[in-house]
Amino acid sequence: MNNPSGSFDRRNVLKAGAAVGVAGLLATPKPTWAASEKPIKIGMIDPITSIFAALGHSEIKGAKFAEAEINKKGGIMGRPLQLIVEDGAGSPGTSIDKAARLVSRDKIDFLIGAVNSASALALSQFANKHNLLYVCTGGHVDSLTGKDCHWNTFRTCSTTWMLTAGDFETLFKKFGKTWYFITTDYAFGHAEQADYITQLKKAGGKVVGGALAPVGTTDFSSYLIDVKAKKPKVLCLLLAGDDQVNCMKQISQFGIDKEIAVGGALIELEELQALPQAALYGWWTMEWYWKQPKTPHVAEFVKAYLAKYPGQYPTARSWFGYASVYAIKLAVERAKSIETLKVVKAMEGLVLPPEIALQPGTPAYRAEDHQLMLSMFPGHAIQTGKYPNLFEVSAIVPGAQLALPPAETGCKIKYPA
Amino acid sequence: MGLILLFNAFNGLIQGAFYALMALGLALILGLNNTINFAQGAFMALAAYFAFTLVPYTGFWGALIAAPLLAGVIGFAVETVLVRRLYSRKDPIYTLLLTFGLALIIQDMIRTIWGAQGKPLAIPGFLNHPLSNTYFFLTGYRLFVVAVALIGTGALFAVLRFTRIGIRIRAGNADLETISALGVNIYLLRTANFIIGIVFAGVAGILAAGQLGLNPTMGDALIMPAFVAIVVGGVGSLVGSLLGGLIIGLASGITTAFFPAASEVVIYVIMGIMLVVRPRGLLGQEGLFE
Amino acid sequence: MSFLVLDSVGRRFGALRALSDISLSVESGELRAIIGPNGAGKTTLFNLISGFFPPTEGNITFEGAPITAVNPTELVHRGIIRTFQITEIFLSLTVYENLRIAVETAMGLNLRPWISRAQRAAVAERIAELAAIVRIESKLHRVAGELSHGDQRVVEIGIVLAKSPKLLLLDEPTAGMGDEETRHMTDLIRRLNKEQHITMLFVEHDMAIVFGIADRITVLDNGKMLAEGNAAEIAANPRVQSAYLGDAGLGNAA
Amino acid sequence: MTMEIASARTAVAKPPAPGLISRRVLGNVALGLVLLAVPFWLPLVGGYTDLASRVLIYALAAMGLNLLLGFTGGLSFGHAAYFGLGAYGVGLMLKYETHSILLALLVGTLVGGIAATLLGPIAVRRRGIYFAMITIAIGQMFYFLAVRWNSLTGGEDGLTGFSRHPIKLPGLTVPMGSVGFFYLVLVCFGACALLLWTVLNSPLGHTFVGIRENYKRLIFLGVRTKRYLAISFAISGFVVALAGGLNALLDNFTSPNTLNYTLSGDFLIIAVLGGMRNFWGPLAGAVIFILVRDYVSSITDNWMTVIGLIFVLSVLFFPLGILGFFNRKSAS
Repeated sequence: MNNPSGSFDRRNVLKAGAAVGVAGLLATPKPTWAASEKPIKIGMIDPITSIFAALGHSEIKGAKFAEAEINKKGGIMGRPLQLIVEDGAGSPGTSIDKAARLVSRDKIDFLIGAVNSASALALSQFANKHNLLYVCTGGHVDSLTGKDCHWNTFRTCSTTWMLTAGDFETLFKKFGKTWYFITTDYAFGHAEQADYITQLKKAGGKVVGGALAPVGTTDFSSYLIDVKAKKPKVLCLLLAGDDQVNCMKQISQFGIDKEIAVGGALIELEELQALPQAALYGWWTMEWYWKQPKTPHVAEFVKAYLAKYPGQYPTARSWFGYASVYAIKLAVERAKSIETLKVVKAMEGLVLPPEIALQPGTPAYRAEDHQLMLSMFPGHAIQTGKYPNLFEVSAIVPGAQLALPPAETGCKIKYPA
Repeated sequence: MGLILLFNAFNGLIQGAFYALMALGLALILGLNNTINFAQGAFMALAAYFAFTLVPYTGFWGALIAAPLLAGVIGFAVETVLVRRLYSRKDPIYTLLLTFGLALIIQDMIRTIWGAQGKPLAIPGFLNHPLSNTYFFLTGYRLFVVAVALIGTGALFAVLRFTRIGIRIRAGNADLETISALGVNIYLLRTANFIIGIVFAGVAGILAAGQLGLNPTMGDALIMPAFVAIVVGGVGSLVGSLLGGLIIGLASGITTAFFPAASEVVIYVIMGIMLVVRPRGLLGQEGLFE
Repeated sequence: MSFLVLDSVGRRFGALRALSDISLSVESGELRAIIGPNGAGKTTLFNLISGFFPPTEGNITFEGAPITAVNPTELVHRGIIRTFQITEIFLSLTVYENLRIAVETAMGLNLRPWISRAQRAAVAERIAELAAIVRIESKLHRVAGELSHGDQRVVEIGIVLAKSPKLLLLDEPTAGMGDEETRHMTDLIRRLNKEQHITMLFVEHDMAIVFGIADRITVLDNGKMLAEGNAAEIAANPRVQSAYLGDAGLGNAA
Repeated sequence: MTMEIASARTAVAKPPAPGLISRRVLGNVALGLVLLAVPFWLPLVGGYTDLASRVLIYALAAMGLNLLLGFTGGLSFGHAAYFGLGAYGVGLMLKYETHSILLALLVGTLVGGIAATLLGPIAVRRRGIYFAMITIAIGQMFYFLAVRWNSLTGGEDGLTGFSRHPIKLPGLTVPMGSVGFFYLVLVCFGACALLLWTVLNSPLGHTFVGIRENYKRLIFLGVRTKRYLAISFAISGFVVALAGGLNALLDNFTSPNTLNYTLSGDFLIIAVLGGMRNFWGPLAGAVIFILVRDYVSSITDNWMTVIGLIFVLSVLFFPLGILGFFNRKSAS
């Protein structure tokens, strides 16, 4: 007690853990590098527990896959790469705590991670205070590369605007003008809904109703009763994770998907996996999909990934983790430094090469707002699908076509003096 | 508006039946084991995952029976190895923290064994449709849930009324010292009661999973309405818990028709009003020195 | 006007009639014993007088004022204080701390988050005084839970004395005590009655004590009053002998 | 190091025994010095100042809760609500009204404390396990309010957009970096510890302990026990709310999680783990709990199991807490 932290080190805690019989649980030893070189450290904060865990696990797997690949090929500028993962539990508070740990104890050089928007915003603010490069892997809120953008923050996943733009046209043209929204009640959902409504109004459509569902809503029947009463042509679901799964199941149980076109912005392979067959319906956008027969390198990537994680196909989230780690590697090599400002400058305009991009075109981190111009994969769920064939991509739309022009994002990057 | 109100009211009652089913298991354990079982939600999830694993071998119906019993076996172990040691401590904080910790452990185990990825629980196809187009929210499955809730509750009350162990459980609820003086083995009685409570949780968990799907954190969202149902219905009264579940379900349903944003908060508001007007709840007994 | 009057008091619990038609009056300064076999309703009678629960029939008056439906806290303020069959003290505190809570309560200090040096001294003085009266001075700094049963009883009486009761109800004060402890307790009861002039009702099974110190004795049986009188009258009463002493015998009654 | 400071069973001052007082004073002085020097020695042993601030904040919250829990015998599982109210009070003040973090802290403390003062009397109508259930439910009401009242609280995303400004006193500006803020937390902690110590050694505190020990006896001494439970509830609410306000300042952020019952569970286990009958128990508990969680969650994905085991094992084997355990050992 005189020495609250000094007497602790990881190994001691491990021993203590073993003593209480949890040795078997304490898995995942940190990667070791035999070389005498000091490693370059990337801290990753992603949910391992909590409702966001499934998505977090995918991102972590993707990042670890990249870490192993990079180290196998000689590291970054001859130095090993070390990825240190902490559980942010999808909570901004916990995420900040863990970031503080990583900075002060592990002395990380770069920070990546976040599955949800709230954690992403909190980490971005934290990284800005600590002069740290932060690559957001999976928080979609527009403002992260919009009005709340920071000189040190980049984002690999898309903005909500890009997500909504991805399949708006399809839904609108195919199914009709009157829309109803069921939206998750936090930044991601709000942003998505606002973006859809803007596009809907521009196209001359009408919002006939909407409901904000808090995260963790289990029973959507009361919302669905209202949906039936308002008789929209399109029911737009802007939910995430378990909420999306629950709502889609209940829609199919009520038979609503037979009468009203159901669609929305983002769908994730993780969500489709959690759905029974009857609930595989609707028009959605994926941010990346493993099945791209015409795109080079994708098949090899999927094969290698499956070799490391048997039976688990890479998802868009895995790719975010993968691409974010690689982006840092490429930027460091371009800057020939790990100094934050230099790496930031090198990352601006950085084009992901085809073997990393794993999609058609040349996605780049836009210099003006630090947003990656990744492609969107609109399509529909396959009603009779079996894992991993759950989604039919109807088009691959280059991100630069969908994203708001830099002048309209509201982002003005101010660099430190 | 009238029709929507009616829809929502019915829908609320269906939801309420489900809350009641969860609340009953919790109330049983609260009564005789004098334990606020925070792990009740985790046991629900555990039984649902057992069912998920069993369905390929036993089908849905077999799993619906076997999985709660398996959860009951775990409950038996938990009661005899852990909870039992704490009965002699008068302060309820110990069982409360114990079950709180257990909830964390069980949830973490589920995540480790079955993965964080959500999973669907297949339910028989014929339950998976609305019964009529007008009353579309009356799906076969939801009615089935209500039926199970009714049968389960009926069975519980029959057991409590007519079997020896049931009569003893009721007597023990009222006055544990006296029945212990009458030579009833209260250790055995409490174990049996705990198991019954967990089996109830298991059934509720599987039913929930059929509707919502499985994920490791599913128990967290389910346990709070059950608490509120108990407080509203009257702590210490099983019938009260049943009524409490129905009332908050109904209230939340009706509120949705007018002010959907308040549909969760309203159950706490009702509870608040109840506490001010009638602190012992609908059917709770008033004790001078409880 | 009598000090404490019960007029046709009864109490039912559902269908069970625990007490019926009890009428008795206690004079100021009296030392009254309540006796009767187990289940006769003695403790129920105490519960009614002390406000633990109200009677379902009849009226109770204390110093001329009705107290039938008055709550226990208020009754304490009027001067009616009781002990319990199972000793109710603060087990994990020292005797000193036990008495201090009682003294501070009696001095009306409970709500004070701090007190003056003078008040602190007054509290300490009163604690010493009480300890002297009940003769527990030597064990003041022992933890109450570690004391013998008899000493715990004494502590409880010290606690209730702090409130300067006018009417003290003692529920089986000597139950489970050894000879020496019993003598000490009996002596204490007599002294409190004679020296402090506290009117007392006590339930007791030990007939030697009852006949030795009580001014008057009330006999309950089966929820009803069987007899009342002084020691000689009770001893001579044939109904008491046949219904109570007769079949159970003096020794077995305890 | 704090083992000898408080008495085994209660913090109620015992009558003078030779050497005891000086030992207690010595212990407190030593503890104070160790805390004052945290920013100097902690980095040397691999810690960081923000972590120490977090430990003190949680210790403060658990200490406040422990007045009700350990010294009055009221098992509240809903005190996170007052913690969260304090946090939101501070956050909203700083975001919209003022740049003075002292004023914001005052308002936050008042918001949480007054809520506890108003709700305490409702909760104390019942006792024991029922009291616990009611406090949970009241707490969850605030949680859902925060989640749903998006326009004010920021909903699920939490409340951002405020930060710590330096404290400007006449002739003195205190910067609010990690170290400056740590001393602010320490001052608050010290002041509350003094307040709680004073209360516990007064007739009011003696009455609290009496209620814990035997409420029946107190009722039959003419004490309106519910009133005192409500007072204890209110005082602990104020202290917990202050801790919540400080927590918001530490993170420059607050979210509905700070109102959730799981956080109440953390406070309770901190008090129990350290020793809930012990004045400094919550501090010891917070040191252990926060450090273990901090370390374990970075070495294993299954940190929840380890935390769960801490709950289970401390309940089974250390019912008196760490300090209680050592006290008993040294006494025997």
